[in-house]
Amino acid sequence: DADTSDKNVALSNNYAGNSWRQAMIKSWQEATAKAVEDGVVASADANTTAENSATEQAAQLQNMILQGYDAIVLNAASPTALNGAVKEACDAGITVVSFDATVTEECAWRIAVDFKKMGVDQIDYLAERYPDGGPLLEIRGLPGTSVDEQIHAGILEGIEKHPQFEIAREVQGDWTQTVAQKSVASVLPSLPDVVGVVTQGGDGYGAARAFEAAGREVPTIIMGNRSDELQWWKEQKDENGYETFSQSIAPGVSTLGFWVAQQILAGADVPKDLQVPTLRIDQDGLDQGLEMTPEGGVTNKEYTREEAQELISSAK
Amino acid sequence: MTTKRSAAGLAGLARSAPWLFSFVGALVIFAVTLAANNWSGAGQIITAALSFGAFYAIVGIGQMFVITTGPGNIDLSVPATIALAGAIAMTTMGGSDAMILPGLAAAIAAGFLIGSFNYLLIWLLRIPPIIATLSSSFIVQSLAIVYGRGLRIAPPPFLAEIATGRVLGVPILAIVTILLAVVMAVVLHRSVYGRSVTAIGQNINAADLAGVRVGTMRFATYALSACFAAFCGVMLAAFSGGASLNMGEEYLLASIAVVVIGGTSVAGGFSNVSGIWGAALFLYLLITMLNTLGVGAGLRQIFTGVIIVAVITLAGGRKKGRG
Amino acid sequence: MPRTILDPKILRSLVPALSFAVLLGAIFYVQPRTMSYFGLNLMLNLALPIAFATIAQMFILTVNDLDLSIGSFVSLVACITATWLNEAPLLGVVALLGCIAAYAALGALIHLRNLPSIVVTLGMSFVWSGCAILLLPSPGGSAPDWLSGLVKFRMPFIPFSILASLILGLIVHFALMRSATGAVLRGSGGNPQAVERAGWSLLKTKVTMYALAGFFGVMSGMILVGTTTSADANIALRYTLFSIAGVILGGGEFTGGRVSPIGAILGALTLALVGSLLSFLRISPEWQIGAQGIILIVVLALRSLVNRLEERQA
Amino acid sequence: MSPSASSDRPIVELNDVAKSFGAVKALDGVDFSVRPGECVGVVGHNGAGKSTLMQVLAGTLAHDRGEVRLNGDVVAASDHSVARAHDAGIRCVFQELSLCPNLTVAENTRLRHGSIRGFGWRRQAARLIATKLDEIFPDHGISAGAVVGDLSIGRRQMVEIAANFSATESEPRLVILDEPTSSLDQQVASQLLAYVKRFVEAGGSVILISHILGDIFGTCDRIAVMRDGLIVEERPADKFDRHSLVASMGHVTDEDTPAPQSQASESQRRGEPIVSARPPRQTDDQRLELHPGEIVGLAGLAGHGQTALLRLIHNAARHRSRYASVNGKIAFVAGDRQADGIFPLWTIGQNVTVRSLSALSRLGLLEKGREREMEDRWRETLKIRTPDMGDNILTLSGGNQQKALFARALASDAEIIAMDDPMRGVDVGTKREVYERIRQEAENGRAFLWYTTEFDELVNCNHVYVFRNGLIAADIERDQLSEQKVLHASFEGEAA
Ligand SMILES: Nc1ncnc2c1ncn2[C@@H]1O[C@H](COP(=O)(O)OP(=O)(O)OP(=O)(O)O)[C@@H](O)[C@H]1O
Ligand SMILES: Nc1ncnc2c1ncn2[C@@H]1O[C@H](COP(=O)(O)OP(=O)(O)OP(=O)(O)O)[C@@H](O)[C@H]1O
Ligand SMILES: [Mg+2]
Ligand SMILES: [Mg+2]
Repeated sequence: DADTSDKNVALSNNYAGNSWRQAMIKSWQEATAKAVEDGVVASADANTTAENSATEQAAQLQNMILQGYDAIVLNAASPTALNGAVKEACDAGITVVSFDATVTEECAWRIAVDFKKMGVDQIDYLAERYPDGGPLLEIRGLPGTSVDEQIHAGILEGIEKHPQFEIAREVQGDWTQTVAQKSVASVLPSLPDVVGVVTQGGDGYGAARAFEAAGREVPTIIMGNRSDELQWWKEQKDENGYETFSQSIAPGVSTLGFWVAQQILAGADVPKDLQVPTLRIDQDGLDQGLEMTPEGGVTNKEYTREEAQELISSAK
Repeated sequence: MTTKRSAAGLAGLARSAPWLFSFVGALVIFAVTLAANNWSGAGQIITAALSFGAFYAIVGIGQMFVITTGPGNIDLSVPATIALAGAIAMTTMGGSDAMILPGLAAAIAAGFLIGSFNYLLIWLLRIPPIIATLSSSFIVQSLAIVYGRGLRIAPPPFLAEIATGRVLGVPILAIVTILLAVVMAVVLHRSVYGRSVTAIGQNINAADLAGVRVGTMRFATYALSACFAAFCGVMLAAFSGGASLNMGEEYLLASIAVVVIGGTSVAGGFSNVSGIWGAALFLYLLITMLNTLGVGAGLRQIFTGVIIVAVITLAGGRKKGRG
Repeated sequence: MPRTILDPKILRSLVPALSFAVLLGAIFYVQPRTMSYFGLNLMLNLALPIAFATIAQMFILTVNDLDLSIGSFVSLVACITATWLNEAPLLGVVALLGCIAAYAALGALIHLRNLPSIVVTLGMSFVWSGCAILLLPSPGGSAPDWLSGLVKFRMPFIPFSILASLILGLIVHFALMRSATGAVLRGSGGNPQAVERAGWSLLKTKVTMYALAGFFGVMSGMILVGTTTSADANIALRYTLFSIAGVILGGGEFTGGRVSPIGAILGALTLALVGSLLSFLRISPEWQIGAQGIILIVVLALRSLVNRLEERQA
Repeated sequence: MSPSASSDRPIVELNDVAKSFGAVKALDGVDFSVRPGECVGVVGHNGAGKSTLMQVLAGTLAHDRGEVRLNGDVVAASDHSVARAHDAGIRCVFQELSLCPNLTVAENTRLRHGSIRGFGWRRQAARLIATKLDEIFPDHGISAGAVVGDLSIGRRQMVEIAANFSATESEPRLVILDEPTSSLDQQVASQLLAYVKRFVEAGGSVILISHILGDIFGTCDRIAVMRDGLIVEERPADKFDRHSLVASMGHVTDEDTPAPQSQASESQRRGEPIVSARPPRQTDDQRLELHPGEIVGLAGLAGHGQTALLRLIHNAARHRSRYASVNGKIAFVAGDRQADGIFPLWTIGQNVTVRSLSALSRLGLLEKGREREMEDRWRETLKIRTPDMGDNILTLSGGNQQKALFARALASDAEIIAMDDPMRGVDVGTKREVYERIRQEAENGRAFLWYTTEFDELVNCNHVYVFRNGLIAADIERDQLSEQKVLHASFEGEAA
């Protein structure tokens, strides 16, 4: 491998307002601090915009180009709206690696999560639990974003596969606990008894509280690896054997982005599209999952250089 | 002819009781929701509306005093204050009932400091309030991130009980907030402070010459707004099981919306508290109605907007003075 | 009193330019690489649509109103541009003209029913967003080639964004500040009653101003898509606050029809530079948001300095 | 203004015109006409309906009943508009100024004249207004490029007057001046009146409304007296004398009683002053001093620093100031009531009590009963013409609004009352009562700082400071006071 000790890498992030992103930044800072100390790279700054907006992030990218970074690791506000800026970065000879919310620009690398599969898996799980099917409540994310559309599409696909299920009602949760709680509460009076609640991550606990507040039995809510969700699940499990599963992309995936960028800089031949599995917690793994989850945070896993190399070679 | 007269009647009503329209709007929407729901679930809807409306009302009251002090006065630091205060309260309380009061005090104190800082920018640096509060909201947001790193700490059980509990089916929080609204209505209409704020909103220059303590009153207003936002942050964290960094986001527009839909004049100098509750119920019931009707995200937003514009158009504007 | 450069009145009108220059100087100092055609272009090309949105907001502020929907409106325009205008240009053009007409109609509604603009535009922001989501449920679309070609056009010597801002500023300045009609339009913000008594129609002025706002909103959305090459329903939500802040930074006021087009554009560019300076300062991420606030405050403090000077001389 | 067959036809003619605002009958069947080449004076108590009548003439208010004829043609109430009146050559200088403060003088001129447009309009407008200003007010010192908001109220008034007298393609035939001199000092006012005479001699017509009877007598050919929405008397000016005019306005006519010597006047200047101030730019040690029970006049031409010093003193009462020390509570009576006085959304009562909020409250809460009581007491005392103090302040006529501002200050607990040319637009009868009231209050120990542009008011003062260029130019004891001296100091500035 070529030496990357004189290379400068940067993280470009579009939102810092929730615990997942905070954990993501923290993982980046911890992993890269060590890498810089070890002399793997020269620097690895983290940048985040003040507000969740594609235009602000595009401006941020353009500024990063001016700063002369060698690689930019990117969690994108929009899969397409940053393409112009990403292209400019590529043209300036910068390696761009996108993760979590990826970009479609061809010159960039993508460490993608199969969001669609996240949707399908939820229905598959419910089909196992409730072979007879039944009505479902769907909590959507932020309208107009691609992750929301992809997970939703996955859920629809799952329902096609298991036509005994139907979406009784769909509410908007904006990926924000308090908003999800309010939306669910507002729909409950008119909601038939549902067997399950399908979610996009981080909305489970709010939904559970809304059901409890309305004095209704809590259906099977798919969780999103937040510690309050897991804790609630554990309480319920101990009390009445409540069963569900929980899945999310690990915030530590930012470190994977870092190592992949480092490998590319080091001259490794890396395919443009890489897949990273979601972190899934099942009924049996709940205790172990709780261990991987910091108090008040999100279940996390940080990646090492070796794991990145493994992922790359398996993708070839 | 009759339509003309009834229109005049409506306008007259809007002038004498500007708060009425938000309640009427809420009522109509409530009726539509019930009809769509086969006339069932009324109690549950009202209960939920009262508890979620309470949060809108709390921030709305603080924002109302700010807006009353004249055009260009809006507190944009409400969301950040909610996030920081919620985090401070939950951390200080650490889930223990004994620490509820200190935690609440710490959060309110933080609110007071934020409000003071806002006014400091407005007064000392003469920064227009909207930009001053926007700038300080960035700083507060950073503080909230540094302070809590977005980690959620569960509220003490007793506080959670207050935030979610009910007496005779009425949420405790709603009762507290209604009392708060009554007190603030008295403050607005009957106190020296309320009069002074209304005077400043109409003509700050004349207020100064009429002996109103302009500086002190504006300071109090920004501090009050931030304290209310802080209180909202604490209760929101208690209600939803912990503070999160983005829990205040929806209150940026909502706090302004409840004030203006409630009949307060954006041009300042004319406001009322009861309309805030009407508007808060209206906004929540609107979500309920659209969710009950099962409308998708795009249409839901369009309906929300159209209904807001329709309500304000029916309520009509305030007539101007002597021509 | 001789009018020197230190005359506070003149100094005051120079404040936006001064803030801009100070910030630019700071950026050049921190990151000398920006001091080039390439650098300036990269830093400012995303400021161009903001400048247009700011001008749109300025028209509304001129008649003592406030537009809380401009961000969602620009987003909708961006969605229309990236879909219809690209695939079915005729439909796209009609839709965009419809958007401008809708703005004009809003102005008429607000005037005729004497409504608070804040509530109406707040409601409309939901409407625009909803339309955008229906049109483009997930990000995508692509800019018409002629549009991205236009925006990416590499002028010799002077970056396109700077030239375009300059032209925009001059055109609006002459139209609003120097023309005979402009005086009437501004006057209806200063003292509507007087304008009415002089025999002008306030309805017409309000409709004109809203239509202009709609027009510049449409321009903003189109240029935005030209730069980013695609759109999403939330792409420009930030513009609402940015545009208000830009007008105020540029020396405008919320009431009384006191605005400055050139100042507003400088305000918009200044806001964009705040973000750039931030990236170059390498602040730790948790403080980056706060630093943006601090830079804004520092820039604004300049205003108060000049105000103080003015007071002392008064 | 070519003389034609129709030259003697009235420009405007009203028959039995009525206008009500709710229960208030502002006009109750008025017959009135103006012919070319005459100057008609309109007088009447505050709230008599003068401004309302003028608004009907100018097309800004639609009448409820009666007939309006412009140049002989009947105009229906629904058809009457500003544009219509404008075409007929009618121009109106409203009592509450209607200029756009954010525009320049030239731009405001353009607003009045639709025909100024196209390339070079600014220069055209600037030339138009500058010429007219030069013609009416020589050495006015107003630049056409100045922003109106930066001008003093007097200068704004001058601009508005000049803009209305200036002619483009349509010439002014009838100019309505609603209390044009109330914000002007005497010199400028006499320039205006001289111009009005010239304008009328040249064939134009003017309606002049004023509470300063000297202006009316010296300028008008005919005088109409209004009372309670009616024209009660209308005669050629030389058929009136001061006495009969005041009597027909409904005021008691014991007007020639000289200003009684206040008893306190000899015992003045001893002890500590409660106000001691000097203008910031004053270089000598000339100071303004005010003792309890004293009425101190601030004289000089308008805009020479009197208002600024009053404001400085007002602020110094609450903050430390290098330039003034104030030992007592102070209340302010604004002269520019739109900008500095009125709270437009409030009732008359609230406008009166705002200065006394703390006094009317217990534990921070206002006591409604006491507030009501204060409102009603002051309505009586100053005869504010309104059916209900709970009505909006803007329903009052201009003079009555001014009375409400007076009531605000007098009702307060302030020991010092600063008055910024407070009699603008107040009618003769009320003025006399207010003078009397001020003297009484002074005897009871209140101190007054009274800026006025009318010499007649200075005789009420124990001591007069004359201002020039922002400085105190002269300091005149009461027994040495003469118009000559004040004028002299206003212009030459030699200390008397
Ligand atoms: N006449 C005015 N016009 C515009 N703004 C004013 C006016 N008076 C006060 N303010 C606003 O209030 C702020 C504080 O003013 P000031 O320092 O006079 O307060 P203050 O009078 O000392 O208050 P207090 O009398 O309660 O002690 C000013 O910076 C300004 O923002
Ligand atoms: N818009 C209005 N609403 C209600 N009442 C009004 C309105 N305009 C005028 N009035 C009333 O009509 C009457 C006549 O007012 P007007 O302004 O014509 O008096 P005026 O003779 O001009 O008095 P002044 O000498 O004080 O200017 C007053 O009683 C006034 O209160
Ligand atoms: Mg003060
Ligand atoms: Mg009048």
